[in-house]
Amino acid sequence: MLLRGHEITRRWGGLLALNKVSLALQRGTVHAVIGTNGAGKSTLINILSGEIQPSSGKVELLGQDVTTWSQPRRARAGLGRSYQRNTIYPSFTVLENCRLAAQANVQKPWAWWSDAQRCSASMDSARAAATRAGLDDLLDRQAGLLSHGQKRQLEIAMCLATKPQVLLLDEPLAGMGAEETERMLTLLAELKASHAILLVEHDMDAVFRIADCITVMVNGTVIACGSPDFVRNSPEVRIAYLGEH
Amino acid sequence: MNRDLIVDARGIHAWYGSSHVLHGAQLQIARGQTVGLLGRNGMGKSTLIRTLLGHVAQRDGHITLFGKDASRFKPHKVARLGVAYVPEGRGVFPNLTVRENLVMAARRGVDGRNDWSFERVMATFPRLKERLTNLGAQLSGGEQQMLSIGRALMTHPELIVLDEATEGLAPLIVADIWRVIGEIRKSGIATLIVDRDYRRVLAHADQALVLQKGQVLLQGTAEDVANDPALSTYLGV
Amino acid sequence: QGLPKLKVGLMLPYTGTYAALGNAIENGFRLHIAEQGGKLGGREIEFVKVDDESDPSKATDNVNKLIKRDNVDVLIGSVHSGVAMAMAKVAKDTGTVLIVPNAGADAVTGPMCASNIFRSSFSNWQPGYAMGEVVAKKGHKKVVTITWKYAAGDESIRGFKESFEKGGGKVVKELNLPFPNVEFQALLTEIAAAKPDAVYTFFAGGGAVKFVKDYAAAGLKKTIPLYGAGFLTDGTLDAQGADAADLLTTLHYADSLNTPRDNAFRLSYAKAYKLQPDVYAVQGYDAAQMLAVGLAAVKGDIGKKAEFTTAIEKAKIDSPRGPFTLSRSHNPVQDIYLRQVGGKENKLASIASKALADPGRGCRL
Amino acid sequence: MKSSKFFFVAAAFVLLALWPLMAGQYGVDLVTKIMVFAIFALSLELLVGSTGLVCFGQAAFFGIGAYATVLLTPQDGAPSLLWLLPACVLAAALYALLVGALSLRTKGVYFIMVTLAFAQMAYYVVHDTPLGGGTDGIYLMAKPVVLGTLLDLDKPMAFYGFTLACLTAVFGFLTLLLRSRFGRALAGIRVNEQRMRATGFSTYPYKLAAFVISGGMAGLAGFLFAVKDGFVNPELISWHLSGEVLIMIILGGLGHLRGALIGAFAFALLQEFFKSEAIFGEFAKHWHLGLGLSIIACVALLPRGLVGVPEQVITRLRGRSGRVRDDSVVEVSHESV
Amino acid sequence: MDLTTFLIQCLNALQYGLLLFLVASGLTLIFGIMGVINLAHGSFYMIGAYMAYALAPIVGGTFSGGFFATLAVGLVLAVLLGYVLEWAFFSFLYERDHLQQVLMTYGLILVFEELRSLLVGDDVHGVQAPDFLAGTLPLGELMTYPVYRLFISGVCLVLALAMYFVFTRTRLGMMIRAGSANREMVQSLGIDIKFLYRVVFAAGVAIAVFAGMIAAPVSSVYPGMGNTVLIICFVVVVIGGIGSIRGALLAALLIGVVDTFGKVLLPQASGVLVYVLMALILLVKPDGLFKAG
Ligand SMILES: Nc1ncnc2c1ncn2[C@@H]1O[C@H](COP(=O)(O)OP(=O)(O)OP(=O)(O)O)[C@@H](O)[C@H]1O
Ligand SMILES: Nc1ncnc2c1ncn2[C@@H]1O[C@H](COP(=O)(O)OP(=O)(O)OP(=O)(O)O)[C@@H](O)[C@H]1O
Ligand SMILES: [Mg+2]
Ligand SMILES: [Mg+2]
Repeated sequence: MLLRGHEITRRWGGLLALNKVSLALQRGTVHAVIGTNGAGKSTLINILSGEIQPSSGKVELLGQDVTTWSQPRRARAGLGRSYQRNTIYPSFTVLENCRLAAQANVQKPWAWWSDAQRCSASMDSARAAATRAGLDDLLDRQAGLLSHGQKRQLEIAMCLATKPQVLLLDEPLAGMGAEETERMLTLLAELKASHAILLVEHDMDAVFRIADCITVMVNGTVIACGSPDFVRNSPEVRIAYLGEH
Repeated sequence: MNRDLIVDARGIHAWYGSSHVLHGAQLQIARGQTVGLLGRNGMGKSTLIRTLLGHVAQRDGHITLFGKDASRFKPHKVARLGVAYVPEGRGVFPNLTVRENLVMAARRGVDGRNDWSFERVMATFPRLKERLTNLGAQLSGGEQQMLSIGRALMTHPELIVLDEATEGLAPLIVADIWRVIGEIRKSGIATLIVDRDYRRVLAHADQALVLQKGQVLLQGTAEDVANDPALSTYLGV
Repeated sequence: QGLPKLKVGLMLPYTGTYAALGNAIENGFRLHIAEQGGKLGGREIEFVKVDDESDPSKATDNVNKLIKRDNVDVLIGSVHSGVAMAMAKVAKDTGTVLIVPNAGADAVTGPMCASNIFRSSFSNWQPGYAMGEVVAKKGHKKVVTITWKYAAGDESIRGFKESFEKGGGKVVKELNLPFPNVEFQALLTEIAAAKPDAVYTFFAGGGAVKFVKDYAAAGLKKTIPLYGAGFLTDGTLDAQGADAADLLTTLHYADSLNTPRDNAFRLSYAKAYKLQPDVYAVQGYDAAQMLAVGLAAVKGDIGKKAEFTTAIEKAKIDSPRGPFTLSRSHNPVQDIYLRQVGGKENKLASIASKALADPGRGCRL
Repeated sequence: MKSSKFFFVAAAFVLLALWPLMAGQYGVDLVTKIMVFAIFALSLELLVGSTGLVCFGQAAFFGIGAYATVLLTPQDGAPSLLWLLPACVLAAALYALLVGALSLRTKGVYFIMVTLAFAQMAYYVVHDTPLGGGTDGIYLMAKPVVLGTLLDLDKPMAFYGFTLACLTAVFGFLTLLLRSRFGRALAGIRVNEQRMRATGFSTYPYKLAAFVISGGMAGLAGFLFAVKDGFVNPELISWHLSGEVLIMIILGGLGHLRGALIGAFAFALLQEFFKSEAIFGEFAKHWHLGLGLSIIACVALLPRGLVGVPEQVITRLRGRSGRVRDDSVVEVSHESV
Repeated sequence: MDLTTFLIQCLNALQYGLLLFLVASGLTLIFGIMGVINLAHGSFYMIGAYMAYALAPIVGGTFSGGFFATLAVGLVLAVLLGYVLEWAFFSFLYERDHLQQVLMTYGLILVFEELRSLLVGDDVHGVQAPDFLAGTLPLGELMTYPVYRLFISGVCLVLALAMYFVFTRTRLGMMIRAGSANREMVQSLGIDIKFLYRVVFAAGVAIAVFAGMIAAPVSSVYPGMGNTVLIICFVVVVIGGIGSIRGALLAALLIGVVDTFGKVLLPQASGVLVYVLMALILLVKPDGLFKAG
């Protein structure tokens, strides 16, 4: 049990974006969260990662209650997330984007005399992450000048560079072409072994291929949760979300 | 030159700063036609589109839109010819409410059409109806996508350009979007589609072309392209 | 004569709020030199100008520029008290002769006084003190004072208070507002509420214009007489128009002294510059006169500091404002006039205080 | 490119070191002043250019450093530089700590205005209360001495040397700082703070640290200014000065330490130029006009500030110049120099 | 203080607040809504005041036009000025780093101040209020209240309402706001953003100039008057919440109250109060009283 959300509720003014949503992530599994647009998936990720506070409910990371922890603190404790809308450093090179992410694990802000580029620890994990996300031939390209799909790949690379134990991925496949999608899925399969992964995605083929467990949300409430087959065959889910998939 | 070609672009080159992205790409769209634009990430699809729309300052080549030479048109002139744009990354106005986002765009078509009324957009995307007073920034990814499409429709275009318009939309909505695209097509509006789900694209399009490193490698009717053995290699599948 | 040209450094505001004053002073100064045929103590005069922007934080640099770059023999400046303070310091350190043609900061001829520092204008204390006597004589008992919260204002008010309370009156309220804020309405209301017998004020430039207009507009002019240090109505009458009519102010100069000396001066000034002189022009003119006296005594060899100084100290400067001598601390001992606004002029009403000398407190000379 | 930058900076400092040999007394004074402002500008560059925190109250730290110098100097006898200098820097840094701790809760323009607000508070404290000697300012009684009279700051040359040493130290320190992990983190915060937090950086302490360091450096500049002039007054804290130093670094080119250096020199020298009667005669009194126009020209022609000039020239020569866009510069780690 | 005094002070506060809004209104447009950091706002205001002074005799004399004729002429000139300025100095800045605008407008301040000095000189001038507004009303026992100040308040309220309506209710307003967020997309909707912004900028300048002309009779006309109002204008816009006209109005009124009563009750601190107010408000509400709209 790496990450658990317990009865998480979030209101935006009148709107109940999340209503008593609970879920748990184990190492070695991909837990998919699917649901209609505006169901609250990103909000859920934001709350789990500490970007916003829940109106009520608890978040547990590695067994301890982290509801009151700040986002950075959770991140340092091994929680990594990617964003649905690109959130990168446009003016830096791809490599620097990853290196900076990796630096989070070896911050040493007081070491003002030592050159960041010489910090092999962060450099290596940055390179590794970039390669895994399939950006190795774009390392010196300015991130802001990447194509949309390439930016999406970078988004993942940065997330990996921090070497998290728990991955919260918000629509990682969105905007990626067929080829990159393939790579990403194999990558996720690899990571699965050593990580706990929460995957928010609208690409059903992908989801059904790699998810071990699926939670379906509609307008802030969980309407179904279980194995892919169970979800695929549940009539509510078909009506509310899948359609004739 | 073929009269009812509403888009006729030939020998298009485009640069970003010093990097040369499009190398003599071409693209034709006839009135009411649906054209699919395929290619891997970073091959120049969006660039080709943005060049047509006049957003890429550094460009060469001949662009004819609705019979006018638009090679050097500014984006707003292109738009006024009746071209609507749904950009990748949605481009909704974060500081305007949903309603404002739509209202500010509303415009009669060049032929005076205004069948895409506010109500009709609401009917197409009921989800937006509930969020009318949200600022654009306060929408979920998918909601923003819907808003972007709705906004484009409310300008009553002759040609609507959809760059990854279904990104981040739930399967049901996606199905809806394709339905809408079908409708649009029936109502005689031309569409240029970029979408990662190339099967669907090919299924809906009349014409299709495949971009590779800024050049058009395949071009023809959707069937031909679909049946072309090289296709899978170009798309890397 | 073998002696080279004498370099005079004019450090005056040529930009910003005080630009007009700076120009008037320079005009006055040049006028006297011209009258002397361009020579003082037999030496040609060469001018070097620096715009001090009325910014004290740049003052030291600007003075150094004159002293070190242009190595001037004499410093003339400035209008803004803070700037003058900086100049005084440098003058004191370097021993360069400094003549202050306007800035009224008491300290310049007080704690900062030095044998090589002179002032041709006034100390903020002087007009205030003189007006205090006047107001007391007029039999006013309760007075409210109002000014900007800055040194010049405070010093003027202090001068007023000193003599006014000596004369048996009482300053019941000292109103002030942050410099250069010009929203007076609130304080005017306070004045109305306090119902004093009279109001004494120190404002200059744009603030003076607005205050006089607002005071009238608030209807107080009719009910509570307004007295001020001369700058309230100097160079501002055009702008103030009817609202300034009949105001009484004290200063060391007035528009209609009608002495031969003054008439002569006004005539030649008007000839030279196609405009009427004002008190600032006079101060510039007299600065030149003081310099002339000193130089004459040393035959242009300004190196002879001691003689130079004593000459000026002993001299009786024949100023358009009327003759004056210098006090121990080198501040003019001069008649302060009571002036009444009539038309576009500050007409001489009477002499408020004869041969008034600044106490020069804190000066060790 | 990189090496050429180092060459430029090195050359600049060598030139500064040799300057007293070729310049007259005034020239030395002038450059001393400019160097003081260069330090001041560098302190702001750390905030604006490197961290993206546009501080419009920098003069407060400068002024506090200056006032501390005067107020801490005992009436009798000269204090030792060894404690006075640190004390002044500390005073400024402390105020920076206070201001930063509060104002960093806000962002963007709001941050600009809050920092302005705190600066104005400091301004009115010295302007309207007796503490600071009032509106006309106060004098520095005695200049500090070092180990007896090892180095007499009263001598222009000595002071020049001392200032140059400070400038070099500050510049070197910042150069290292900005390429260190701390510096890169600041850069990250500038570009995308949300991401920084998501990857595990507590951005607030980082920003606060930057703010305090910057405040301290401004304090150092203030100290030097006070010792140089021996006279301080409220104008040192006024928003005009905060504005001017901001202008300097933008003029020089944001995001580059040498930009602050160049900016400080350019701004001062432009003023000297347009004020000089030798060149403009009577018109010199309208020097604002010339300065204003040349600033406008800079904005129009130099999108990246003065530091961008070489690159622009190169691209011009390379032809196809029209095709180069302002934002197409890649920011790699060493850009900061 | 007794009741009448208190009431009068309230009136003063209100009146000053409205005056502040008037002076800042041009900035709410150019800075608040267009997002251009316009340090030259004070200069525009100053230009307005000097126009009121310089145009009155010309219009009044040669064309025997009255107060409003002068205003009209001034406005036309202002719009032209704004239009040209935008074309010459700002049109190419939007894509760049915002701080470039700081530099540009700083340059403009210097130029305008110096031109002022060259053309009109450095003297202080007064401007007469039009006769039909010159009167005063009795107030309290000794005081009277100038009608013209009431007139200004009226004008200001009208202006505030008009601006509020245009920017929140009309499509034009929406387009302008959209433009400040994403120019490229606005163009893709068939709107000529360049032209639109040129016009808006001109309008902003015109309003600033208008404010200067209207305020001239009470503020009088003197060198450097622009700089004295600049900061307070930014304070107004920012406290109110950037882009919010409601906010700006409320902020202006707040400042009016604080300043007026501060001068009376806390004279020794009256200088800082406004800034303390700003700091407090922004620390409690980090993006102003009203978030845009
Ligand atoms: N800042 C906000 N203020 C008000 N409402 C918000 C805000 N952010 C999100 N919402 C609303 O909360 C709901 C959930 O948003 P969320 O982004 O979690 O949806 P989602 O499940 O990620 O949808 P999608 O799949 O389209 O990304 C949406 O209806 C959205 O409009
Ligand atoms: N603003 C830019 N500046 C410089 N290069 C750019 C810019 N935008 C895109 N590029 C480069 O141009 C190439 C084509 O980009 P484009 O966005 O057209 O690809 P695409 O086919 O749309 O890819 P995707 O499917 O990921 O959107 C890419 O290699 C990208 O790195
Ligand atoms: Mg989402
Ligand atoms: Mg694309």
